[in-house]
Amino acid sequence: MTKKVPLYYGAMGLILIAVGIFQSWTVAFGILNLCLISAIMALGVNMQWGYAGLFNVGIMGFTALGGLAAVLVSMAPVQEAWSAAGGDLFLSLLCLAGTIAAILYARRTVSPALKRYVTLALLVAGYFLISHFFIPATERIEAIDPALSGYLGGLGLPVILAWPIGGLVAAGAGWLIGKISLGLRADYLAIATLGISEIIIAVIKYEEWLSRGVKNVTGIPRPVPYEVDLVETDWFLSAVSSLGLSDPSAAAGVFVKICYALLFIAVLAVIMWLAERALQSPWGRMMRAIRDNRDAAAAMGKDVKARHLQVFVLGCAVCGVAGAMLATLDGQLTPTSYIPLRYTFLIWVMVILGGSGNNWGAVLGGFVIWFLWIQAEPLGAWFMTVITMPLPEESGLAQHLMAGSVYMRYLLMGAILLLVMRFAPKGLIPER
Amino acid sequence: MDIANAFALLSNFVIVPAIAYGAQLALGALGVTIIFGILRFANFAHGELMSFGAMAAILATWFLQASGVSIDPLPTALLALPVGILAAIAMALLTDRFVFRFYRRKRSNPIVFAIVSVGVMFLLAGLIRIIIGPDDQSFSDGARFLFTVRDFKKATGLEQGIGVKQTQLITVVVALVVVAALFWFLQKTRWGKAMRAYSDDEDLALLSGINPEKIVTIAWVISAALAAIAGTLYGLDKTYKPFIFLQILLPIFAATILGGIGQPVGAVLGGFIVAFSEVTVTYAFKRFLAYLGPQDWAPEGLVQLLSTDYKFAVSFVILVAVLLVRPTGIIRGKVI
Amino acid sequence: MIKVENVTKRFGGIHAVNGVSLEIQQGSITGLIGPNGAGKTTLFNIIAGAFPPTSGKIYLDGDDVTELEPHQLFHKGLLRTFQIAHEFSSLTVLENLMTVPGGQPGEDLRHAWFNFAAVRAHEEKVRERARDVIEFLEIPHLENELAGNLSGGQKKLLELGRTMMVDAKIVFLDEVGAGVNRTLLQTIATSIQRLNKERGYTFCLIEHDMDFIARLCDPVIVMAEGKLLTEGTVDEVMNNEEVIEAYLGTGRKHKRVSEQ
Amino acid sequence: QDTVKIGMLQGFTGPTESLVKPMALGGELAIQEVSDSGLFLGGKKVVSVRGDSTCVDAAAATAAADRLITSEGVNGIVGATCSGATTAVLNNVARPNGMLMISPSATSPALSTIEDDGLFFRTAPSDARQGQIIGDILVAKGIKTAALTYTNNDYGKGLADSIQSAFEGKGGKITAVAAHEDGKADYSAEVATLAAAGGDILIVAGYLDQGGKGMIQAALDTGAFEKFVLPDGMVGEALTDNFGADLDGSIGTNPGTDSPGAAMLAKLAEGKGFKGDDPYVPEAYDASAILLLAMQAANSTDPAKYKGMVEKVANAPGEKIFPGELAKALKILADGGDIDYVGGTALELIAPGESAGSFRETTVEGGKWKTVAYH
Amino acid sequence: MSFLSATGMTGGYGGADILTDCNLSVERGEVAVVVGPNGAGKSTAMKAVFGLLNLREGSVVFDGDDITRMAPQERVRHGMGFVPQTRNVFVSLTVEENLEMGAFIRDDDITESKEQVFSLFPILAEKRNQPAGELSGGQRQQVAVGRALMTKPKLLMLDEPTAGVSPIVMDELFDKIVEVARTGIAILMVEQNARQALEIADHGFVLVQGSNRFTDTGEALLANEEVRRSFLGG
Ligand SMILES: Nc1ncnc2c1ncn2[C@@H]1O[C@H](COP(=O)(O)OP(=O)(O)OP(=O)(O)O)[C@@H](O)[C@H]1O
Ligand SMILES: Nc1ncnc2c1ncn2[C@@H]1O[C@H](COP(=O)(O)OP(=O)(O)OP(=O)(O)O)[C@@H](O)[C@H]1O
Ligand SMILES: [Mg+2]
Ligand SMILES: [Mg+2]
Repeated sequence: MTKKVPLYYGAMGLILIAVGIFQSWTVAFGILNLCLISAIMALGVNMQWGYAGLFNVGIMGFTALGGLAAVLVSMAPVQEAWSAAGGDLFLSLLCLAGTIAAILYARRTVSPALKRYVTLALLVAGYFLISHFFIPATERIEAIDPALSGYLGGLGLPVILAWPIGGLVAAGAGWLIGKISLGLRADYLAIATLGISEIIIAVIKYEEWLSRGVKNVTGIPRPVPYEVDLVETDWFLSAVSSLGLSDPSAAAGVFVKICYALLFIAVLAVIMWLAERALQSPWGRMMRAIRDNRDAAAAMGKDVKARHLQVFVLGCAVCGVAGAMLATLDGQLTPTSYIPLRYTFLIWVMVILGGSGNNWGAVLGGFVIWFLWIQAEPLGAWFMTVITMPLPEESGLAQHLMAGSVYMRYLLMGAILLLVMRFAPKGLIPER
Repeated sequence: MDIANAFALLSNFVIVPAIAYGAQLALGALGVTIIFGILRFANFAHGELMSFGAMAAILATWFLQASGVSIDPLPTALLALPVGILAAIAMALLTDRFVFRFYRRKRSNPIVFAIVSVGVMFLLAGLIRIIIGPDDQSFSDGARFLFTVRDFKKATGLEQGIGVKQTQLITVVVALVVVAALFWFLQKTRWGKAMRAYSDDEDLALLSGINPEKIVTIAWVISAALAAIAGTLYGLDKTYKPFIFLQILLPIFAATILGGIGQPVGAVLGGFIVAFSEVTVTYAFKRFLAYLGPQDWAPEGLVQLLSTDYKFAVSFVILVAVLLVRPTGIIRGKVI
Repeated sequence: MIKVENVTKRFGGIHAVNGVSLEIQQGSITGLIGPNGAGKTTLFNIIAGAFPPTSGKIYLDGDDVTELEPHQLFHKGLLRTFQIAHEFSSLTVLENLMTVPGGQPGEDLRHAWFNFAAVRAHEEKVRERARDVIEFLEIPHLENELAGNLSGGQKKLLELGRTMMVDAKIVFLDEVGAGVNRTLLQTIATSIQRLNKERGYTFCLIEHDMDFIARLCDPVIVMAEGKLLTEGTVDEVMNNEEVIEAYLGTGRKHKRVSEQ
Repeated sequence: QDTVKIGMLQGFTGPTESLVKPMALGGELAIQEVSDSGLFLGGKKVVSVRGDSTCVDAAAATAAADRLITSEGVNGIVGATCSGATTAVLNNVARPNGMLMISPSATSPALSTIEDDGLFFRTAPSDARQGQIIGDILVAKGIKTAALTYTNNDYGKGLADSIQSAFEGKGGKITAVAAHEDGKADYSAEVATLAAAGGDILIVAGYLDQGGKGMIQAALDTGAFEKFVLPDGMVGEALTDNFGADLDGSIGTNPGTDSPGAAMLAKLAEGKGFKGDDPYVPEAYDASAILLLAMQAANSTDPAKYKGMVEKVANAPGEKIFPGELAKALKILADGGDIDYVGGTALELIAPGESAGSFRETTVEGGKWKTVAYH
Repeated sequence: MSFLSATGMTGGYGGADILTDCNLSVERGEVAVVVGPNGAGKSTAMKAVFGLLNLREGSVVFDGDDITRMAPQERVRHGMGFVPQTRNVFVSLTVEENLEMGAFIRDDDITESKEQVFSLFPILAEKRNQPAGELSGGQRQQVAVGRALMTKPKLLMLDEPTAGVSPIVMDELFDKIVEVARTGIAILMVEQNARQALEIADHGFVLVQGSNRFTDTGEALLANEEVRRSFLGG
């Protein structure tokens, strides 16, 4: 069984190489980069589901937070926005802190009978106080050149920093969400996280002062050189010609993708090392014990709630890192693109297909499914062409079918998923 | 003070739409809850099954319309509904036979079923788009309204009117009838009890001489029939479009769990709670209050608790709150 | 050692435990018996922190532990087994046992990641102890079997074995004997006695096998319908009219079928 | 090589799937026409290669574009459909590879200022322009107050912003703005909010087969609004087919011209079994057409060479070219002449490479669209 | 040929064989008891007889028919009833519904059988409308046996029916088992309360590591010194 691991990975590598040879190297590396990001996401989910049995269907939300972090870290600050509304924003933040402090203080001092009412009263008062400063401030920010800016911008730091920060942001959100909803049973946790992730997306979509909302933030700076600059750089051109390549712009495309790939591989390697180390240690054993039977684990002295929270936060952080990486690769944050099908269900398919509970499996699942997701498109067209071959070109049915060929993506994804699940139901690389 | 107008306003913008929307969610949730409760997995393909049933009904409706059959003032689609139901059942049984049965025999984890159902969802989504295309299809005919806002205003002389659509009424009635029938079936009949027994413990059901395949078949037949009905009624009320069915799956699941998994009554309750909370919390009470307040007075702002931007968040917040207080859902449901 | 004060637990309308007060003496092996549904398991669950009582208080060595969670009680030296075996089904028997000890450095991620040597050293010790327990339970051939594949009785043994992985102060055993072979049960009884004498464990056990109770327990507490019925030595209890009527019955009257 | 490939990169799956179907056919109609003429670059064939930009998934759009360019080896791209996907493809694939894109439907104002190395064009006008026009129409009709709802994406939001600022700049008042999400089951809450705020008319900046339709449905059902302003995404037969006379009195605007080109295209399309006047179909046709004509003018399929020709073939001076006359245009260009492509949209490219935008104002009468004026 | 005779059963759960050449048999109106150490394969043997395990070798003959290849639910219809060792009640069904499910294959009136079960286990009558999942361990066991009796089987198979049952109920259970047997039903049960069980047994089988170690009458096994020492706890 352990022999399978190098075998599968080797096969995956060969397939990517084949894509490079038969389609093109940019396509191959483009797929590889997203495979790597998908693999990281799958690792995060595997921590939660595979180690601890936490059914998180809110992956999309944490990925999006990572993406938001990429914007907030790397974009240049919008000075007008800060000068127009920075003060009020700061005041509303102060009010928020004040409200929280007041509530905490009140809960400690007020008699238990009154606690709930005092808290509620403070909450309402705080809400109005905060909105008093906050709403006008955001309106002013959003009014600044709405077609191009209309938001606060970011910190203008190198985008690489956004990756760990994206992890931290997602971890923070995960902590909050975990605190509230980890008490729920597995299936309810699912629906709660599903809802919460939708709420996160909604915030990113509607709070334009923060993220430009649906108007999208484009042009997130890159951690790697731009192709257009490369083709004008001497060392690159000389390297290209010394390698005997004819087309410098194609070479630049591949080069940039390779740079990304190296960065991503480094991140994946670190996360993988940590994940494997944790899983193979008594910590991993404890997590599996909790997953199998939480009552018994609690009776054996394991703090189930704290451990669940820990692993949940870790998993969310990993998804956040992946989200930041994805936004970096895309070079933009498009809130409307966060849909559960792509960012939650697809990731789940990766984990299950790869083999939940097994890190190597999850990573492999990330590779295979992303590859299929992308290649389903040309495959679908090819398939329809083959099917309609015997029909005369003018036949209505043939035209109808050809028009439907783009929907073969769904059909093929479904079919492939079902077939693999059928013939390797425990995943390609089972837990043990 | 103008209570009549205030009430008419509220009915028209809150009560009637919420009831209709709630009934639609309820019908969907009923189908989901059956599979969730009996076969113990969240069937993500349910939305597409609704779509598939509706599609078959539409094709049949077109055929009927083309051959001049109609049951005016009711929509012809009702006549075509059996075709949709049969198609959905056939599709459900087919997927069960070729997909789910395998995992059932292997006793896979419910999550595996859920993931597999995602596969079926993809498959059906592709199939439906290839057959009928991705476009909007409108197929409703017959009278649209039971009474319109204009009729109402004319009849009562009020400033505000209430409009009720025929499909809204049909949906509500169907939802209520179905929930009663299902409740009776599961609680009182032999096969109903056998289904609950099966959902508890398949092995033991086997030991009691219950044929598991038959239980599964019944569950799929009920769920698929409900899906076709819900899909068709939904399409009649709005329009039919394949893309929408993925979207309404979310509130449907919320309704299912809110009500308590495996509980038909819960599904209906859940549907209405989701619908009402979405509509009321985000409703702008400005004009309502203006009617209630003194003459010529109106509140300054919109008097809206929450922007409609976050309306779906309302149902999820309620869902989470309810689950924290009462983890089994409103009506004690099953936990996988 | 353990003091239960006026504890009540309601499930809906049912009073599973109804105003029970009792004490378990340090160093004793206390038996808890009573008809099915008397509330014994429920009382265990309350003491072990699985859920809080509707009213009443629990004290451990004089401290109020009513609100503590099971894992906190474990670290105070209170262990329990489950009537319906709660094994970690995807772990092997050895791993099941090795999971038990508290305070393992490897359960802290910082050590798991960056302090491998310490983790490994500690693992060796834990493994050794787990092997001893396996030896004791007479299941060495099952060391690497997944716990989910064990037979009903083997799971109960594992349940008992877990309590032997740490040095407990007090152990609550909920029907360890049910489904366990009688010959093996004898051995278990001996070792309970030994742990009690040599290591000073306090035991409280629920059991329906009266021979087992008679052999081990003093005192014996009898519960019925959520209440305390009586308490005393084995002899006192076994001859108590109420106990006989509610629990023990008047004796065996079975005959072979074919003889009739 | 003997065949030239054109990438048809559109949102075939996802929220725009129904809009895209005829668009792609429209784009391919022009390709077919050029290919069949036998005059293109000395008799080369042209084929279209489809790629799915999904509209919402930047990563998938990028991957599809990557495949089209580097694996299929297309020489130009018609696409993408949505502004978000277009931006992603332009930044990540087209610019780096020096590939030229002409989008028929990405209308976000932000695309006007994007850095494109001269590689990006669009045959649809920016939304900013439409906002102006709607503001003018409303003021001219004496409408003082309006409620506004938009589909919650970059298109809807951008359009809503420009309508609001234009209308309010001319003294009108927007009573309330509410976004609506596409593909939701129910829109009663949004309509209720807008109704509470009131207004003479409801502006629906959405899609006719999506949330926009749902909003109108809910507004009509509850009697909240009786008249609507329907920007480009809402104009289409499907809407009037569905609501009929209930929409009477509503105002529509969409890119369109009184030039005979539109009708000619509609006729051409009819022969091929789709509707040439569906939204963005003429734009798609024109996008393909000017792409190929630019190649012809430059006598090259290398984007770096023909990118400078796009504006030249689209604008005056030269012989006016209408749909169906591509063969003629190819011939003129081959002979070194000049053309002014008019096409289905009376195309006029302004800096920085987008359609100036001529809009058609329509109104619904007796359940049918009636053209009122051109702006 | 006995009423039930399982001969030469060999097989397991996919890995190594758990059962090797295991034989069990019982006559109408008789009680046969299987005893043995934990993990000997007693439950496995029961499952094999009931068709829940794929046998590699061996055959099961019941009431004159070879049923080796028959599906479990078919065996129920043929008159076999089974109470497994664990997971033997429907936890979310009420006690009464559990009993009704036991009678699922019967088409006649079941009220009388129900009353019989309730009079045998009075506590169940009290809790008839409570979900079985909320019952105590012993109460569940009673529901499980009651459920099996509702089938009116010709052969009743019980896997440790008295585990966790209070002494008084255990006595009654054994009495009832004898009573049931007297009506002409064959009873095959696994017991760890082996001494009491062998007292009422006509036949006993001592299973060790999947094969028969001793097979004799109940009395003889009770008298056998080695059996007492190694398996019955002295
Ligand atoms: N979760 C629950 N919900 C409702 N009732 C319960 C629950 N748990 C236990 N009960 C009820 O409480 C009573 C006591 O149950 P408990 O399990 O404590 O009995 P017990 O003394 O351990 O019996 P046994 O010897 O059979 O194990 C029973 O009548 C049972 O039905
Ligand atoms: N599902 C299973 N998969 C693999 N092995 C199993 C499985 N169930 C039981 N076994 C193994 O088969 C052997 C016999 O188990 P069985 O349950 O038949 O024992 P038993 O005689 O009933 O014991 P007990 O008295 O403890 O119930 C045991 O060693 C057990 O580990
Ligand atoms: Mg108990
Ligand atoms: Mg057993």
